[in-house]
Amino acid sequence: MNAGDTTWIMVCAVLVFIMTPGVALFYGGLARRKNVLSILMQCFVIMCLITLQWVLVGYSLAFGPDTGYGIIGGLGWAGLRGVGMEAHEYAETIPHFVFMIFQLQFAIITAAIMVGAFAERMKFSAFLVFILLWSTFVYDPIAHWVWGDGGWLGEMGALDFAGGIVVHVSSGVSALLVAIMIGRRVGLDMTAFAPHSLPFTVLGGALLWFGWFGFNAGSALAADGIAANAFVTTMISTAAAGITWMFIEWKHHGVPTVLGIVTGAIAGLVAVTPACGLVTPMASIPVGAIASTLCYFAINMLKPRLGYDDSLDVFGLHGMAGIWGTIAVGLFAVEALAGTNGLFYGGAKLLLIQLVYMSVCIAYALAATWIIFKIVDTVIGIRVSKEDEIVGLDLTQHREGAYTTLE
Amino acid sequence: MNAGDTTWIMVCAVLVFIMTPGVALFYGGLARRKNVLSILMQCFVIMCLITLQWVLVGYSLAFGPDTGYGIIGGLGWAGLRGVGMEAHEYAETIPHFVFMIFQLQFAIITAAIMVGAFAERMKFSAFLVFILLWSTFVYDPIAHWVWGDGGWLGEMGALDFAGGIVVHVSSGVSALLVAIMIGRRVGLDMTAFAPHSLPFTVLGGALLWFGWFGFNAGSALAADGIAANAFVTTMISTAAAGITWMFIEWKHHGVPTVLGIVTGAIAGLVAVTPACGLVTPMASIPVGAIASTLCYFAINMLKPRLGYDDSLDVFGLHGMAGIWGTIAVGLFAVEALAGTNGLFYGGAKLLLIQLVYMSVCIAYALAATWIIFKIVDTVIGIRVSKEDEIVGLDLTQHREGAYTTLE
Amino acid sequence: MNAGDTTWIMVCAVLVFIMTPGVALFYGGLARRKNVLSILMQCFVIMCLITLQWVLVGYSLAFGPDTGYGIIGGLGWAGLRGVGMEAHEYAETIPHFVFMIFQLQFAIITAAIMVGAFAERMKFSAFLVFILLWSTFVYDPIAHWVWGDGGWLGEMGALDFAGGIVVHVSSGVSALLVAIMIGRRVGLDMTAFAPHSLPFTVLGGALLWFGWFGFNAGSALAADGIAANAFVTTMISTAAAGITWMFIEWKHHGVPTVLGIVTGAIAGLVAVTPACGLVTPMASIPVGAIASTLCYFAINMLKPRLGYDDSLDVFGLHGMAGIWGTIAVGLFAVEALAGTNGLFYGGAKLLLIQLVYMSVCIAYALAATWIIFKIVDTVIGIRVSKEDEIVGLDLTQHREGAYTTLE
Amino acid sequence: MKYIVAIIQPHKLEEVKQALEDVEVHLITVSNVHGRGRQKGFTEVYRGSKEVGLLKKIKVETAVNDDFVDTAVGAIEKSCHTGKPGDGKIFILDLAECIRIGTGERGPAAIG
Amino acid sequence: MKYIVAIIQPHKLEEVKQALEDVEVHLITVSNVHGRGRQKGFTEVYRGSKEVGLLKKIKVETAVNDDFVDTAVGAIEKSCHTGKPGDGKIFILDLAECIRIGTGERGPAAIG
Amino acid sequence: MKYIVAIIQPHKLEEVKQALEDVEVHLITVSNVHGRGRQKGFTEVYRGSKEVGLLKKIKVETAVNDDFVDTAVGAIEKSCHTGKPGDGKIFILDLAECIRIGTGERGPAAIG
Ligand SMILES: Nc1ncnc2c1ncn2[C@@H]1O[C@H](COP(=O)(O)OP(=O)(O)O)[C@@H](O)[C@H]1O
Ligand SMILES: Nc1ncnc2c1ncn2[C@@H]1O[C@H](COP(=O)(O)OP(=O)(O)O)[C@@H](O)[C@H]1O
Ligand SMILES: Nc1ncnc2c1ncn2[C@@H]1O[C@H](COP(=O)(O)OP(=O)(O)O)[C@@H](O)[C@H]1O
Repeated sequence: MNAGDTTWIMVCAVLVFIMTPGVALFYGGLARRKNVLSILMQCFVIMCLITLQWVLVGYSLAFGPDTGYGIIGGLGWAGLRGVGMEAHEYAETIPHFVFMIFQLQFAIITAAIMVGAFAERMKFSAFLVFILLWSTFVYDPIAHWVWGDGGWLGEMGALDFAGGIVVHVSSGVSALLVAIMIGRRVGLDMTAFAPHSLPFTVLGGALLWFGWFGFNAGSALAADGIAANAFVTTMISTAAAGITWMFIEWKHHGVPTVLGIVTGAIAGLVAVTPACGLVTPMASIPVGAIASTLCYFAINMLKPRLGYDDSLDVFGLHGMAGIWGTIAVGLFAVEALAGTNGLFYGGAKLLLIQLVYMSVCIAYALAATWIIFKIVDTVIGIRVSKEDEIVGLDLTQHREGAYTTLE
Repeated sequence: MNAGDTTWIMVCAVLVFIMTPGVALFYGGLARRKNVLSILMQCFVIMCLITLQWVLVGYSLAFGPDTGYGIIGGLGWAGLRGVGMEAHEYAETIPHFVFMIFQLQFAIITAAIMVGAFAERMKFSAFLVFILLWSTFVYDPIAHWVWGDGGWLGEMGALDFAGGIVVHVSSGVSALLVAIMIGRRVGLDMTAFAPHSLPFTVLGGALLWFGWFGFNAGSALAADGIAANAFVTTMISTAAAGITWMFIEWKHHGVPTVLGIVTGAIAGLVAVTPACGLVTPMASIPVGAIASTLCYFAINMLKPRLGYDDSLDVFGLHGMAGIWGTIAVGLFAVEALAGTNGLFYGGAKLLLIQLVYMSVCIAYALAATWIIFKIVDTVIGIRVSKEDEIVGLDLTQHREGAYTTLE
Repeated sequence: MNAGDTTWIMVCAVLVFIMTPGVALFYGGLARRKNVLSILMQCFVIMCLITLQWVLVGYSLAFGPDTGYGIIGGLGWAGLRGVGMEAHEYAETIPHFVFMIFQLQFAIITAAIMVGAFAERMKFSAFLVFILLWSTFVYDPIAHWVWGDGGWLGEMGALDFAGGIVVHVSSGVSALLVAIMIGRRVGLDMTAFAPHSLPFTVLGGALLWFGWFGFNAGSALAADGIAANAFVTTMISTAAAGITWMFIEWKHHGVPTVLGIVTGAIAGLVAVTPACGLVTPMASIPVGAIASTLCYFAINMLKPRLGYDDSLDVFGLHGMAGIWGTIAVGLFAVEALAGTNGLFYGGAKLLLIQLVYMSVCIAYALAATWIIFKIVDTVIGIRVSKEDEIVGLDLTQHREGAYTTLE
Repeated sequence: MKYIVAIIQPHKLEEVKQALEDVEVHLITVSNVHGRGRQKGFTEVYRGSKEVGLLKKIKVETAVNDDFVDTAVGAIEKSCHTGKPGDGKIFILDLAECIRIGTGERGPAAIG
Repeated sequence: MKYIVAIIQPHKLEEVKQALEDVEVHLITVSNVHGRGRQKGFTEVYRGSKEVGLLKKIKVETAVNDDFVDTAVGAIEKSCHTGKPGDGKIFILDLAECIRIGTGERGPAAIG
Repeated sequence: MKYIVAIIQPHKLEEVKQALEDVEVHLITVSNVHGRGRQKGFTEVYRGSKEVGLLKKIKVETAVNDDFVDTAVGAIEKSCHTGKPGDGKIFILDLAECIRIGTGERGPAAIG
């Protein structure tokens, strides 16, 4: 055990922790004034709910001893049985508790990312059940497959340094499906919905970037050179993506917007997530720049053309950039970091594995989400009434107003 | 000396530092628009004032060499004489400076917690004097009794891992007394005062939770297994408390509110504070859940019934949850962590000690606060005029408006 | 290599990183409602742009192998060639990557500080070019002179622990010149411009203080006693400065304001920046108190008298306090920390060196900024049209509104 | 000349704007107001305390020449009518004079 | 029919609402305004600069039938009167027409 | 007595306040409004979507005695005139009654 590494991973857990309030502000600022609290509430309840789920069963399902075939962890570690202050082989220089709590933050943020897609129209009770089922039956298995001891995709050689598929693509594609199934928001055909507070969105974006250093560099599970590499590539990819978005938008819409550059930055963060500890700093420039280009296209062309209402562009950002980042690992990985080379360094196999990895996870996430949605919709009813949607979720679901307006 | 531990405690000092701005936003959002700056100002000035008090005398009073009988530290360390870059036995692997500055953050946040109870009606000049006296004559002695070298309660065996009594109960009961003595706010009988910006409150709550990891896990004073245990119990207790509050409120008021879940989360954080390094992760679930239940009862039933105006529920949260957490140590402590067992593990003595500890500190805090209040009220006058209260403290005490409203 | 030190500097990089969003909120809150996004945008784009500049050329110019005469680093490290996971002699216990990325944050925040001086009237395109040139031709050389291997001012013995001159004075005096050259804002003669959201400003100020611990204590480049000393002096100087400003303002304007105390705190942070690892904790009290006094004078007397429109007082804060802090090193430095004594401890030479250091850097920054301004103004035109300025930069430069106002 | 003041449901604003435009009433002034009417408010919950707030409404004001009054009122009625409490009210005041600052025009010429 | 506009102190809103309700005037529209009157403003301090802002006020509007005017005005006066500068003003305008959108009612029937 | 309502450009508020003060019209009520007029709005860009918002305007209301109407209107016109679209409008309504709550004064005496 090493106090330096232990400190690093505890700090990184704290950094990833603050990403969920970050995403809450990011989304909350983009929502209409009458729905901001519903967003904050959904993110906050995820922090509580998934924590309990994780220590009771989730961690065991995802990281517990494999039950065979690499499909799922058993319930051996349920209620944190056997998880303690000593190190475990997942990370040999830090207490097992620290590894467990660091991983918990990933489960939380993954669920929170989805909130943006079905924002402003989901019933709170249905949301609670949906998210609990999703985390248990989508996140936990996928995490096990690639990160869990004996997980079949990990064994196959799939690489996902900090969770491009596990976190971003799984949530991104699931969120898209939910957005399509729940339908478009009332009134959207009449007018665009402007963000009610862009300063909150920018602050949220900044907190995301801030916390993402813990997310990516912490995934090295030690304060070493790999962590340093992940830190550096994270910074660079984000910067490249932000600048790229800005110039594309400037060209396309005539002005660079702050929402644009922040959106681009997040695209860069997402894309570099699976790659950060596997590619060189210079490779992270195209990783980020291409991420922004793809996401810009998805949000500005694909979405309007297809007509789905992914309210705050969860798929357009996390789905698209996560897919690209996963492919990018297959292109840019270098042996010194990844243990194997990507296509551009002469290794074709990795790219293939990455494509299989991606396809399997997307297919599974979509199928499982579809089932969960149907169950919740049948049993509880997933969408609020049209009247409630018009008044806003804050007043109708929570009987609170975000801001006083008379005084 | 160990760079890992030193890093950890410096980081934790930074994390606890940000809790005071966190509490400022948390309270500021709950205040009315015309008083938000007065809250921010009070919290900010505490950060400055208590820092100077601490390095000049406070640290010496609290942690300096005992003057005999375990009552108070001497002035031997006043002006940081003898406090330096070398380690001290308080924490043998980190510079004494780091221990001192980490402890300073506790003194700051403790004072800031009180601000909520007498919000929206205290004269700023009176506040300054009050808080300086309170920190010196209430916080410093109590900290010495249980944490100071030779402090009598510590010697007696009282356990308070991160400051349930020292921080939360001492501030909570003192704040209640001040709220009662200063009286109810003008206009409260006519209408409830709605929070002017719940997003600020949620952000503040998130910053509190974020910083609290440093508060609790940092109190291990090393990046070790105990710190990891404290980190994990902090996360779990908070989650359990948030969820508990949500369901109680849902049942009781018909809706779950975001203010409710954040309030519950803070109840869980407070309650686990004295216990985090002494109880197991699973025990932290009831610690949090019961904390929420008790605080919900105090805020929703006790306060309206008794009619005191603890504006932002300092007693209802910090007082109640701190008392419960202190008792919980006596119930749930396990020998492997605490060196002695709580009631549920067969040890009755600890619970008794905890009750004595609690009673003594509450009695002392109330008596001392009463005297300080009387002195300040007599010499300066503690409450603003009715006219000033109606216009708001921002304009009358600080000649500033929080937001421009015409443009 | 040491995991503790590596952790510390990665954490500090994250802390300095968040200072730029902090400064964005700090300035954004002070701006008028119609310009807040333009401030956030400028700060955000700096985070992206300077990152790319730094890894492509900036780091090499500033810290790369000296090309002779101590004037500038070569392009040997351009594109991070030769910068890797191994340690470099700049900081022998951490990966070179970590040192590089920590230094990047300084380049970013330095550029962002300037934004306040010419706020609310600069064309975005011109801003982009200006800031890129400034960072390359002003920041990078000055950083090289004093911190780069072989830099002539460093060799001469100039001491600047965390960047009093490199960061604050260089940006402060350059910003003043730009403010003068670009001219006063339209309408300022008719009325004062009130801050549109002081809570944002206070939050920004709090994030600055928070991050500044990484800035100052991180500059020790290890988690050791010097870092601890820097941490402690940072806390104390800030507190002393905040309190001093408060009392001066109370005396002078009749009330203490929250904007005042936050402003004072920042003056204290700036002043202690060059001194934090070189002076004792007790010396940091006068360092902070005098900083506030000088800045108060500059902002309240000098600025109105001279009539320049340094919108958000970049010179008044960073310029003045940075100059004072640099002189203070020459007065208060102690051999045990600084390797040489300041005037008050019997050493006159250091003060002289500091004065030379300061003069050279100010002269260079002014001259270079003047040239860059002229070029950008000639080629692109630096100021927006009067109509655009009246409507606000958010709508005219970015086609976005910060807050929705109808709903 | 008449000065028409309509208090409407916030989410109807886009439709009202469109409806007025359709009848050639292009110039309007819009603001946030809060109303107490027949529609019941929401009991808000803040920890222990509850309160019933006023409802958010939008006020649309438009000055029109006499021959536009009926069409303007009709446009507002049609776009806002649902039959449920809260649809809103229209108030019509006599307008003594109207001045366009930019040109100095007065009376009916200044209205449109 | 009259259109009553009252500019009052913000903290009097609850009392005014109650007082109007007591005299059966239930329907009101409320908004934020800023006023310059006889009550002096506050000199605000922002670093070096100072400025005197307008004072925050609340505007209460209510359309009433003629026989309700006196009681409505009386209710507002009574609940807002303190005798100090800043108590506020009441303005009464003639109301030419009133329409309830939900029912299409017009005139006095639509007011209440 | 007249009730003057002026919709002006936000940045002209200080000048209007000053101009009115110069002609002894001290009492005003000011609020935020949004307007659609001849001045064209800005197309705002939010990721993929675009929208044209209403323009921010300021409403200045002042009740004056009849002999002050012309000077008040003149003062507003002079301070706001630029000749470009967006300068704004002034609406004048008849004021039936005015009451100063603090003193109970009524009519012209209550106005100023
Ligand atoms: N007599 C009135 N005076 C002033 N405002 C009124 C009056 N009647 C209605 N309003 C405004 O119109 C809004 C809608 O009124 P409401 O009674 O809810 O509508 P409806 O009559 O269609 O049910 C109210 O919230 C209030 O703001
Ligand atoms: N003639 C007027 N025209 C428009 N608004 C007025 C007029 N007189 C007063 N007001 C409004 O009423 C508010 C209260 O006026 P003030 O003179 O302070 O009250 P009082 O007359 O009771 O002292 C002012 O702030 C302003 O908003
Ligand atoms: N007939 C009207 N009814 C209501 N508001 C009007 C009317 N005409 C103008 N306005 C208001 O005045 C503002 C300025 O009008 P605009 O046509 O832009 O000015 P100008 O006539 O000087 O070009 C508009 O934005 C709108 O708020």
